[in-house]
Amino acid sequence: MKSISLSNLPELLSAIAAKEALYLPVDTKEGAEYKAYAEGDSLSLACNTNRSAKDFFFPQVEDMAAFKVEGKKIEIIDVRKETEDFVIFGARACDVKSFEVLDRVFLADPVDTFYKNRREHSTVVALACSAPEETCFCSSFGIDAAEPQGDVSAWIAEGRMFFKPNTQKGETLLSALSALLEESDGAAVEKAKEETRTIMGQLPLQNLPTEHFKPEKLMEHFNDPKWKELSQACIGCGTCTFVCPTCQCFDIRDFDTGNGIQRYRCWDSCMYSDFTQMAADQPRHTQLERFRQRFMHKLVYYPANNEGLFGCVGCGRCLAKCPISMNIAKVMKALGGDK
Amino acid sequence: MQRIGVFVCWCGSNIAATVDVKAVAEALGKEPGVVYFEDYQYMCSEEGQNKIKNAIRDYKLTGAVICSCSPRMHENTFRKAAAAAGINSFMVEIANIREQCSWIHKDKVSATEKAIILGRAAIAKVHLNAPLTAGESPVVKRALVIGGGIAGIQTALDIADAGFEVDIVEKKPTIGGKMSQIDKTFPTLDCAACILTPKMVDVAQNEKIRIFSYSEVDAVKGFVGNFKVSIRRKARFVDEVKCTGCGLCTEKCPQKKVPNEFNLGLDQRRAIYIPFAQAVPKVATIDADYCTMLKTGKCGVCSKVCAAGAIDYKQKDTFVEEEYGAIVVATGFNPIELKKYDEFAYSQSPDVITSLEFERITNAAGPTGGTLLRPSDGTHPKKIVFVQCVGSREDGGGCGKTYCSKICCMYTAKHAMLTREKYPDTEVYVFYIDVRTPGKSFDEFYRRAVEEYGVHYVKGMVGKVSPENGKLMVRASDLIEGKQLNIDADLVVLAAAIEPDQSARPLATMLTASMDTNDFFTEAHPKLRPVESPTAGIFLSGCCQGPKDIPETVAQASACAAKVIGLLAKDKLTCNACVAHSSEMLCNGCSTCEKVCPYGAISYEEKEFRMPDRTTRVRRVASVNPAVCQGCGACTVACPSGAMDLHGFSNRQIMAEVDAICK
Amino acid sequence: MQKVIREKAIELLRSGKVDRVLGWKEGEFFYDQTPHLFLSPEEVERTFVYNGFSGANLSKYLVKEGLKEGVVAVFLKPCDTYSFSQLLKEHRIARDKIWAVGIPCEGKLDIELLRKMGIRGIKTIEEKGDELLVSTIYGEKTVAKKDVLAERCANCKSRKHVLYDELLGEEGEVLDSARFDQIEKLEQMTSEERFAFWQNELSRCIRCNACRNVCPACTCEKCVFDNADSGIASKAPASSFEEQNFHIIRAFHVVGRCTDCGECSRVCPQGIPLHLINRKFIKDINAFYGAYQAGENPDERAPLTNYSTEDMEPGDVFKKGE
Amino acid sequence: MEKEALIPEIGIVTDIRIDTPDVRTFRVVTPDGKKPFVHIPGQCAMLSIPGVGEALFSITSSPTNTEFMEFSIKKCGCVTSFLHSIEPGQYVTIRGPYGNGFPVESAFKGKDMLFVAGGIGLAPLRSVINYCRHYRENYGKIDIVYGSRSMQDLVDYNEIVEEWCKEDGISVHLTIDREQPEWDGHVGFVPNFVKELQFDTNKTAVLCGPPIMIKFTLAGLQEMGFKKDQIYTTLEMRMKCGIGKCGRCNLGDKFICKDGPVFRFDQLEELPDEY
Amino acid sequence: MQIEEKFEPTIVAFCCNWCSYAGADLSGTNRLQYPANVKIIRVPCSCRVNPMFILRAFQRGADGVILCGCHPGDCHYTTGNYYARRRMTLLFSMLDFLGIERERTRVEWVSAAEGAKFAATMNDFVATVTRLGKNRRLEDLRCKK
Repeated sequence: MKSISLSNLPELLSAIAAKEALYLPVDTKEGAEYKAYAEGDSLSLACNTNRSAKDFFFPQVEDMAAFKVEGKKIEIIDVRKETEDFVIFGARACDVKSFEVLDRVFLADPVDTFYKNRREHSTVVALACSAPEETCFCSSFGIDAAEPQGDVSAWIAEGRMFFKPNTQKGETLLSALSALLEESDGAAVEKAKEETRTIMGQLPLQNLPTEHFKPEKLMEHFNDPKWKELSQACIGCGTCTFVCPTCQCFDIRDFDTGNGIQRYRCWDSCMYSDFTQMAADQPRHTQLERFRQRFMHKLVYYPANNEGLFGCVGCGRCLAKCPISMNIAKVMKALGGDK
Repeated sequence: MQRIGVFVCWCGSNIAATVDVKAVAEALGKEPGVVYFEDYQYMCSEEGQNKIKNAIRDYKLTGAVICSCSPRMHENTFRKAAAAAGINSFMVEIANIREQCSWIHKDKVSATEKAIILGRAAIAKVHLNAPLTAGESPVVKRALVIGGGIAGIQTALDIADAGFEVDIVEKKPTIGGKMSQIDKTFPTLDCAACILTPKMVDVAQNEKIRIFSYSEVDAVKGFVGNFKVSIRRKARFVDEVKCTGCGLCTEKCPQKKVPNEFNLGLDQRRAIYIPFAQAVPKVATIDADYCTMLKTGKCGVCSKVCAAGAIDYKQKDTFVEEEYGAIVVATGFNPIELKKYDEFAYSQSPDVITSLEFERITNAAGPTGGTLLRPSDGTHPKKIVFVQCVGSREDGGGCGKTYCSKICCMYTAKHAMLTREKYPDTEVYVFYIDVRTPGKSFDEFYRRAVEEYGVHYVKGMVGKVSPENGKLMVRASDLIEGKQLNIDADLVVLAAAIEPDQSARPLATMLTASMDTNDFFTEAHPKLRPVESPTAGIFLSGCCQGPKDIPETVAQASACAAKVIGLLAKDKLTCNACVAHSSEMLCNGCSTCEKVCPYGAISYEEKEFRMPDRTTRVRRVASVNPAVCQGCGACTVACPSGAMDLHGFSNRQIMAEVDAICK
Repeated sequence: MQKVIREKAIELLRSGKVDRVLGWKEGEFFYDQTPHLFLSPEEVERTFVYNGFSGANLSKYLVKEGLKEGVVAVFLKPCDTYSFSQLLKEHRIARDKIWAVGIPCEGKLDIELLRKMGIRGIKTIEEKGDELLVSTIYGEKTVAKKDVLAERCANCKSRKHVLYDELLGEEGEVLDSARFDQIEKLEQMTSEERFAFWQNELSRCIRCNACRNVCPACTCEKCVFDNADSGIASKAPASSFEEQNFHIIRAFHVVGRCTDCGECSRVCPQGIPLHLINRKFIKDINAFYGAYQAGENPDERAPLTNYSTEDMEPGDVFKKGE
Repeated sequence: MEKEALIPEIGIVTDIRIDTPDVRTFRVVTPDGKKPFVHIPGQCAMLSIPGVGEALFSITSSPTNTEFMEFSIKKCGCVTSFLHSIEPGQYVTIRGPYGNGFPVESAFKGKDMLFVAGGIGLAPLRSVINYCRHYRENYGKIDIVYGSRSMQDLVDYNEIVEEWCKEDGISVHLTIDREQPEWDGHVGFVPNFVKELQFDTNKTAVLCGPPIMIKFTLAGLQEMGFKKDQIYTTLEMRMKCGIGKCGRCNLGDKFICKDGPVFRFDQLEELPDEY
Repeated sequence: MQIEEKFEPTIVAFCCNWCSYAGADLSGTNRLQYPANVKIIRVPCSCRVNPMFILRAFQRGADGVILCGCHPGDCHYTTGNYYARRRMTLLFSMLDFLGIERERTRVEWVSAAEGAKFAATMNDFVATVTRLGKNRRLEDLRCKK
């Protein structure tokens, strides 16, 4: 295990940034946000960022192709570019887990080359949580905030930051920084992990009921009368889906720039009334169906297709951000609680 | 995808000299949807139009873009041509590359480039054009004439003569207007009353004409062919039907001190009165401002003497609701208020009078019985000074008008001539800036005044008139002699500028008819549609449109009647095709659009809809009456949901033009 | 107050006067209440809450509720009544289906302000007079309420209810608020500074449409930005222009209709002070065309459906002080 | 860079056939005149006009046609309206094939087939019908019930009359909703017609058409004794990607674009009815 | 030596059909010059101009947008320009508030008789916008060539 004194962390960040693009959470007046590193930026110690880390691999807006139209003729221009290498420094365990959730969608055949390109060029340095929030419930999905995955796992303990490489990419990163790092044992880390786990144990939502959400109960959950009550206050905005690290629905749209057509994809939300709107039909015609779709997808559909892996990582962003404070925790309690 | 043809006009060298028309045609030929392009010397010519028609047929065009002069010139020409070739006329768009391109630019490169962009914008618009059909609305075969002066009388008579019903609304107790106050008319010097009063009688006797005297238009709703007008019949406290016009009451009324407006306050009348002997309708009216009975409840003389029992002190204003197909505005003029013209001492001396007052003084039915006497002391004036252009042709900023009142030169010549003829011992001076006498026999008339009657015409302006010892000291300059003149006049007559009647502005608002800054009604076209207002169904007769003399007024009145008859002769009217329309599924029913519609064209209804969520819902939605909508588009911007849009100028069409221009 | 309101809700339901009660339902924590339709007195007893975090303006739900059978009772804070009245003016609500109960408001609290104070891991909050007792995973904290008062409440414009069927508690007054101070501050900046300010704010927009969907003035059947036929449909902040365009057009569409309830800023997950845009329009209207408060007077013509021949010219806006 | 599924290829519309007042059939080839890609009956492709939009259409032509691909498209939305306004020579973009397609080489093999279609619902069935005709020996007797509003609204009328009707082992049963002077065939709705025809229950049935037709035909067939696992349908789709990623076309845990659009009714029964 | 290319702004002028478009025609008839940068879009009335058209123009590359209508009081539709005046007053004030240069937008009342005023207005506006330089604050980078 490698480590660096927190007071030397700026030098480490500088060194990474000198090598490749570096993104890290920094504190802003509206909370922590990921941003491209600039000299002097310091790592936010906030539990989590407003926006999730999915933006790095699945940005909100992304050009897919361009078209030149002249008369009846069309020319397709491939606008894809090889992404530069980059490091995400300080992602939390939940966000790191979300990458796995996204991978199973975007890297499934046929692979999404836009996503894959970014994923391949990234190195994720995951930082263990030390001060989780009341909205955190990653443990409900079996995620250990004290033991984040990623290419490198990192911990803060006793005034130092500790690093453990998990992958080849992680090894490469750390070895490039070896001049700044010291070899240390993991004793302090183990203590920090324990502390984190103790706090996790006190969180009000740490044990949300998950055992009921089995594929075989799909129709039972689908037809649960509770959806009506749960969904009735939903205003149909896309906040939960846009702050969610695992929501990956998208829309493909064309934009006429005046000099050609740009085809881009952008985040879409299953909560939007026009999400499934067709020319003459709308299969999910009220907010109930749309609301149900989102939570069924996270809790039942996605696990059914992915060996039981839930589509939620318990980051708690939707709990903090939903305009009406309706969220997956309340849904899980209502649906999966003792009936 | 439209199949668009592009036709670039050279307009001789008007366009071709500054814009490379061939390059424009070729560049536009590459635009999406353009399947045909050509350029030609004169697209608006028979041959040019044939080229368009042929191309539409041969290339199965669905739309056409004409790069030519302003659409205000030939849009209709090209639309008709397109329609003749079988496509909807609204599938044609004009790119204005003459007035807004070739004529304002000198550099051929940039002008050509701009012409291409303008063409592109038109093409972009045509892509989104849809065939439009104008709706139809029925026509109420009755006209309303507002104002009962000679203009209104002539228009009403002509319309009635064609067999249509006409109502005249006159705010005064009698029709007749200004002409009834005039003594003689130039240049023939026949007596105004002699030619006017028979016409007034004709009006009274015409079965097709109703006169609402002592009435005003209170509210106007509706639109061309279907106006709904509310007329306020002011209480005259005399039953019009019962009153025989015997005039006994007007002799017996004890209240004698009422300024007589017919004689411009130069004498007095009673509180109950008939304005003048030949009044139509010949019915008495009680002046509520002066009647002792109405003010104090004590008197009742008129009621006692009226054998017909026509007096009704309890009479109230009543309202008549009537429908009309057309409305004629004939609200006439007034001389301007001269109080502000201190330099002419109008307020200081009763012997400084206006020309209209002069008319009354010389009129046999006037306050002096037709003898020219000074209002102050009743003596014969020996020296009279006429001042022209009082309040006319002034620079902006003064209290007068910038325009020429047009009639003053002639009536002043008339006054001067008549004075000299009747009272040869009187010296007459006329001060003028210019003497304007274009008109049949006008200049001869003026020359007679100077040459035969010895009127002193002095080019120059009067600087000051000051009353001194019963005389009026007139200080003036003679611009030709280059000297200062001092005249001790007995009487000074001011040719006051004329202005539209005060009632015109509120009326214009009711009619949604536009006015110029001087409150004259604007014509639909200053040259080609001089008797119509831009607001459909509103016609203009007489001085409400601009200063005119009697023959001109009568000519315009008849022209106006012809236009009205043309309208009333139709059973149905074709409406504006470029009207607003509301998408019911998008409409929120918020009523915002309704509030900004100047025509009341938008109404709301509750309708049942099948909603996207598969429920049925009763919703309040807007609907536009296409017969009423004039297509301004105010509602389209007021509408937050985008439900309201305008045919022919839709959001998408305009944005497509924006896109094409900014590209 | 919560007790009085609960009793009123129960009474209304029991008496059969109303079929449903629209209120706030308690959440997992003290602050995360959800607007909720209560159908039974028992449910009210169990989960109806009204406290410093009952911030949601319930009036917009009445659009939907008015379409249903039966009568719904709704609890409206003073500023919510303005929205309610404005919605009625726009014919968006069936008045006879609504039983509006005015309730007093001492100002609502902003959980984000608590978080900004560094208070984390909040387990429970207790209101004690002017103070909040916050118990967190990391210890107890005491906070003065006024320090976490939501911006819109710190600059409250009115504690008067403009419309209701019955009122609980005392009626308040229209207040002399300092709500335009921040606008003035921005106005005094240079154009460049203002641009930088708004770029920083608007660039954070993720177009989640929370501001629009929560806004009681945004009740269009279909928003122009969702309507493919409108020509300006857009779903994402695909360029800085799209960010500006969405917020400008949205604000313009609610000119003279926005009651300044502040919900847009409350719900923005990115903390963009969207109310400033709407408030700028309100300030301009007041300055240019005379004081106008949307929702206050149902018969008054809104500024954009009205005019005076003497109105100022667009260019005159900038002539002052130059 | 490796091939991206979401980036389309160029297709050229070489021929446009007007089938009915609102249905046209478009022939699409690659710029070098070839068939865009290989597919199986029931699969779909994404066509787009840049700037107008992209939409999914079932491939109407049979895989046995190796020269070009055909799409029968009804005018109903933005993209389809545009397609209806184009002329031959127009470029489009195309990507695919998407979906599972009909089990022509497995479940259908050796079976008597009953195809029931209404209106534009014939479009996806034409592909499989022509496939079965081409490999006639692999399939049993073929019955085709096809109905539309009017005679003018029958898609592929010429091909049906000139080719299908004349082939042995194929029975074509046409119907229209309302009487028409020039029509001497059956009049009535498809579900009723199916009931009147009373088919043997040893057939495999494939239904495609408006939801209401599907609903009643399904009920009718079940009444006759058909089991749900004998009846297939192909669902209409709302989708952007076609490859199970954009997230809109799922029925429960199944994606119509990937796991469908062809479903057996016994499978559908186990899924939420959000279609 | 480097030759700096002269900045040629794109100017969109919305002109009402009855007054300002005719005024523009008149300035053509009188051969009064103004720069070719100005491209006119004809609308029935100034009240037809939706704020979204103006923003759209900036998005698509306009550097200045001017709206011309009949003088207040002379609207062909009586009241249209009064509404337009309020809308544009508020919109332009808002654009300024958001930090968009206030000189990029303008409203001018031009009657059918004011050909000279039209040309003078356009000359002035083009000069003003040229001085300001390219529109950067309301641009859409996607629409740049």
